[in-house]
Amino acid sequence: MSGSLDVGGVRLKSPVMAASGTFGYGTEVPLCDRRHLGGIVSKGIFLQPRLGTPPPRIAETPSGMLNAIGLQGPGVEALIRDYAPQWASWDFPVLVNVNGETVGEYAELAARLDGVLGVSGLEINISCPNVREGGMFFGNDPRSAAAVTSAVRQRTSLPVWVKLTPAVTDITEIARACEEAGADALSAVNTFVGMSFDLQSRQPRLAFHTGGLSGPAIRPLAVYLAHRTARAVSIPVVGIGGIAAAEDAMEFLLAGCRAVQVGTATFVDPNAIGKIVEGLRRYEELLRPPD
Amino acid sequence: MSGSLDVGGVRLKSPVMAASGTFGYGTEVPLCDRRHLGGIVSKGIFLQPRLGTPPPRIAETPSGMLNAIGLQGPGVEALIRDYAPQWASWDFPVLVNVNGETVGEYAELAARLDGVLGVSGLEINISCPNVREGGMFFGNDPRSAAAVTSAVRQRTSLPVWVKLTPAVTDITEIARACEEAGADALSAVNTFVGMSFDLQSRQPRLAFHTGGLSGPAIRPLAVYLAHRTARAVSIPVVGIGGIAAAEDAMEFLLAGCRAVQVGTATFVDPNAIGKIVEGLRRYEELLRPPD
Amino acid sequence: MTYDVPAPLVSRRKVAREMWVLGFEAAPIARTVMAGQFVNLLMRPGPLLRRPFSVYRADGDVVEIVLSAVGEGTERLLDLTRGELVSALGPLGRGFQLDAGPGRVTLISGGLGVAPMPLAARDARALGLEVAWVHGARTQAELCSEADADRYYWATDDGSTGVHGSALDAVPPSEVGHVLACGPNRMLAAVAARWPDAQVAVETYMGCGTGVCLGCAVPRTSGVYDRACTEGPVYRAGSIRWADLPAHLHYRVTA
Amino acid sequence: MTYDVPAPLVSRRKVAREMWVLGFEAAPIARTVMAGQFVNLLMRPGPLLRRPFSVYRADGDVVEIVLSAVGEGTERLLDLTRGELVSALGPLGRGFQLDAGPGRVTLISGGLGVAPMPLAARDARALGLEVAWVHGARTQAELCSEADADRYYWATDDGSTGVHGSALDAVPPSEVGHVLACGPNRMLAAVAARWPDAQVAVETYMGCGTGVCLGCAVPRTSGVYDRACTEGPVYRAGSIRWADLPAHLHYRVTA
Ligand SMILES: Cc1cc2nc3c(=O)[nH]c(=O)nc-3n(C[C@H](O)[C@H](O)[C@H](O)COP(=O)(O)OP(=O)(O)OC[C@H]3O[C@@H](n4cnc5c(N)ncnc54)[C@H](O)[C@@H]3O)c2cc1C
Ligand SMILES: Cc1cc2nc3c(=O)[nH]c(=O)nc-3n(C[C@H](O)[C@H](O)[C@H](O)COP(=O)(O)OP(=O)(O)OC[C@H]3O[C@@H](n4cnc5c(N)ncnc54)[C@H](O)[C@@H]3O)c2cc1C
Ligand SMILES: Cc1cc2nc3c(=O)[nH]c(=O)nc-3n(C[C@H](O)[C@H](O)[C@H](O)COP(=O)(O)O)c2cc1C
Ligand SMILES: Cc1cc2nc3c(=O)[nH]c(=O)nc-3n(C[C@H](O)[C@H](O)[C@H](O)COP(=O)(O)O)c2cc1C
Ligand code: FES
Ligand code: FES
Repeated sequence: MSGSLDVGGVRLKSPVMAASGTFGYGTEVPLCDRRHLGGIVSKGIFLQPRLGTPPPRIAETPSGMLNAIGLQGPGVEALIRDYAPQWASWDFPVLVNVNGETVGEYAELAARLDGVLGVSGLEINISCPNVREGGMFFGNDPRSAAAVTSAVRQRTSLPVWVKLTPAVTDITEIARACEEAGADALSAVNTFVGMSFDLQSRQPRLAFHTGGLSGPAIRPLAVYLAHRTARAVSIPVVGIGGIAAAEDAMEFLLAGCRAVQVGTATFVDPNAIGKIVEGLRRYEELLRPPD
Repeated sequence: MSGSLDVGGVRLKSPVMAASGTFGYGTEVPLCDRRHLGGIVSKGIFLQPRLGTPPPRIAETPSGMLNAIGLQGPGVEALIRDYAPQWASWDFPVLVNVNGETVGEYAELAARLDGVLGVSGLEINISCPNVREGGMFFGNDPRSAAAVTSAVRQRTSLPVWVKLTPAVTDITEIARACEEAGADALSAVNTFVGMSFDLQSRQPRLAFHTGGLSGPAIRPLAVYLAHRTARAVSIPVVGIGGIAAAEDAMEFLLAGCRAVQVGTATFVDPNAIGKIVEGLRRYEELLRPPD
Repeated sequence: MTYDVPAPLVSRRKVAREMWVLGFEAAPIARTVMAGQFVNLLMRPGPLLRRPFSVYRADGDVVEIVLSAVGEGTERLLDLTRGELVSALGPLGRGFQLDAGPGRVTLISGGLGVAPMPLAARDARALGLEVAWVHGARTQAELCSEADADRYYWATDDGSTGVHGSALDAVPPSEVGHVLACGPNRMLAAVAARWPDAQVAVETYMGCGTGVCLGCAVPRTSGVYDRACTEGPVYRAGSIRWADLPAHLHYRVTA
Repeated sequence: MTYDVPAPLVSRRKVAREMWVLGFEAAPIARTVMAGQFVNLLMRPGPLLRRPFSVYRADGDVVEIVLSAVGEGTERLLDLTRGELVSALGPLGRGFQLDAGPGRVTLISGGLGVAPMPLAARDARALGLEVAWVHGARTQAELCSEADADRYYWATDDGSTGVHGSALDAVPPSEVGHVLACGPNRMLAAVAARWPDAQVAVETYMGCGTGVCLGCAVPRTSGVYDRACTEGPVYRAGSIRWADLPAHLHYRVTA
């Protein structure tokens, strides 16, 4: 697994990246062996600053966690001012996770980030509510997923990755739509919508009521969706979901992914990614095509 | 939780039932305190006997398990001959989980079971591949889900429950279609399709490649889907997914379900249902509407 | 500087009904922790995420925490046998800020809110400050049997000992210095109403403890949410929108 | 009759490199188990599902199993401290069927396949049968140091002791009686080819162990799949479609 690789126009230092929203802006996580980082995807950003949702924002579930952060963030201008300059000095690529409430917002954000030093690519988060279509996720519908993708594609010269929403009837339909709309790679998958109730209050445990499920619990679902996606498109697929060890990353690579992203595992062990990359050395021969 | 209740035309002895495929035909499970059983749903049956899929059929995942049994079963005639007579002597209801590869098969099966002594109702498993439509699940599409439901409805006087497929973009669309087509209740939800790879063989761990994910891992996803379903329809909803303790059952009841089904937990503890019903006593007051 | 060290359980003692102090060997943390900071503990086998605990005492190479069993994680911790390892991440967060004496600090703790107080008393004394400690619990049996201050005052909800009422009711006007408080968030809200300049250690759910998940949101009067694990867990009492901060842990005291 | 009992670990000993025997107090199971039957053990904390193990020995109130660490469940079992509880469900499955003597049984085991043999020897003797035991492993250090038969024969893949080859190669023609075999499925396939009437104890993944999940499918020559936990785990060797039965556990022997 040593040696860098090209994934959808981005030069990764290793096949293991930090997933959006689980590594901040790359400046926070202590104790992480950065030599092993394939690259990072920054916390999801909007054009404008966002407060985020009220607490409680997270709840633990069996082998997983629900989160409803509400994409809290400083907005794109602060990101360009405060973080991009630091990124420019790092030896691994940083992709920006771009979000919007309308196709226009995504496009404007992409345009603003185009050519910003330190930004190596964009990952479009299409698991955002489309305010124009009754709050349905852009990623739930091939047409709106494609609309966002091509709008972004037209406004940037940066590599464009699209991060797929898992809870759809047929993910290959969405994947192909994004590929045709000009995506350079697909990230599969985002969190699954879930809910949990607190018995004392009889209310949902999260103030936002629903949240995104992440962690080992979703791994078999994510491996399946990443596998189907990889078979449906010819652009590279980056596997995401419940990876906590080299063996887990291997499942996604065997499923046809070119690289992986690690999220929740970094909360458990700040150096999870470093350990995964070291562990992958044991499996290098497995990755050669069978003879 | 003591005292029986009516759910979609079936008189349950308690709000906790055994889920299809996890309690056989009700004759196998040892050590289960049957006084507490609200009712059981028999292993899924087809018109004809089915061999099932080759092993390995199950694989454990974090807080969950994948299964691909392939609906192995003796066929409806053997079920009527060997099991129904025993069911007729039990003091809790037995629903038969009906399956088919075409709408016609479902309907014929329903007709054959109509009026059979010992059968208290039918639960339609729409998570079956529709051979006429390229193997897509009936439950993935409102039209085919409704078609199966009304076909069964027309051929039986028994209560008809429809068991929903979870991995769809909008479960409420399917739920409403089934309600309009004449369902008396909805069971939410079936297993989620997942996949896991074995590193030694580089192959999927299941011979069938993909399998259904069940167990505590899916609970937050199932609670969310059951909650959305309960708000979308006026017929009762029976919550299913990862219930292993009274607290878990309570989450589904707070989410708007009238009863629940327990599956995988019975594999872990043959008397899981008995313990859950006893545990629910602690929460009776919680179930009274808030004042 | 933050450390992640394998920390063996080295000691365990009971300090009140259902309330225990556990000692873990974690030298780099024990040597650098400041009052009000916390450690994030990982148990394997155990729940997926780490569990945050204020440092109760730090003695040589040993970090102590005080806890009761409220769920899976705390139960696992109390089931640990001597020598069993946890992974200890810390010290984390911003602790109490104290100016050098002369002067007086008033420690107000409710139930498990005693957690950060022994270190606070230690640091205050080192700065030449006089320390008064007011501690409240539901009943006598639930009062922490360990205290370390120049003067103590007790309060119990049932009046079984000390003042009949909450810790706040037990603060003698004469003793009010710079207030440091910890306890259920609703007790801290009452502290804020009376002493806006008090420093309070709050609790939230935490996903990471290191500032990346934004799960530990604390609503500030400035209108923003910030991170209990990074900007906190110690805040100026008057700077928090208490109505928007969930009560969380069901401490065994009323405010 | 099946029992589900809380079973404390009472003993532990090493019988080969990386191979251990654990004893659990589970009186009703110990008193009723027959050779070839198994127990399904639940560990908390531990993996979601139970883990099945053949009963190695049953002595008074104690049930013994023999195992090596191959994954999370077996690692948890080997980490248990004396007195720690597991939930033991059993006895489960159909064991070896033996007719009364005079006569001779030949036990053939590969690696961990030794598991059901001590009970098989016990029951065979009780029926007045003569017992010969042929045991194979990769190397001398991995041969189970305990054996209980009238005559023994060893085999090792590397020839470090006994016959250089598999357990099958080590069976003296003179010793062939009614064959009872256990080991990796591919070794059992070889047994079936030579002695179709042999009784073999097979392994599959198991979801429940009680006959309801159909996860433990065993492909029979009759064309059907049946349940290792209920109709099995002991079968007539000739009645199984070996090509369709996964190798599963990577036993440390070649067939
Ligand atoms: C900075 C900080 C310092 C803390 N210091 C201490 C301490 O010194 N002693 C101590 O006993 N506890 C302390 N806590 C709370 C402690 O972290 C929780 O009690 C623990 O995480 C519960 O884990 P569990 O698995 O046992 O319970 P869970 O099963 O996770 O939850 C059980 C109950 O505890 C509540 N809870 C869970 N996690 C938290 C949390 N992070 N904050 C508040 N409530 C929670 C839940 O609402 C639920 O009612 C602290 C929390 C924080 C954020
Ligand atoms: C009837 C029966 C009797 C058994 N008796 C013994 C025994 O006496 N001693 C012993 O050491 N083992 C025995 N096994 C196998 C034992 O159950 C598995 O080794 C155990 O379940 C592995 O659990 P794990 O969590 O450690 O490994 P996992 O993490 O579950 O798997 C690790 C490895 O073990 C394999 N494996 C897991 N479960 C099984 C299974 N049920 N059958 C076959 N391979 C499996 C997997 O393919 C994988 O390679 C028996 C199995 C059965 C069905
Ligand atoms: C606290 C938290 C915040 C997240 N924020 C974002 C985000 O801003 N944008 C995004 O595309 N995905 C976000 N995700 C999803 C993760 O990037 C990842 O897809 C998901 O957590 C599954 O991976 P994991 O199981 O390894 O955590 C977030 C996940 C968590 C847990
Ligand atoms: C081994 C196994 C077999 C199953 N067979 C069926 C079936 O025949 N028909 C059906 O509708 N659901 C079947 N299910 C799904 C369960 O009824 C239930 O919906 C699912 O397991 C989620 O509940 P749980 O998490 O409590 O197990 C099966 C589940 C398992 C694990
Ligand atoms: S706990 Fe993750 S940011 Fe504070
Ligand atoms: S293990 Fe479930 S039927 Fe055999």
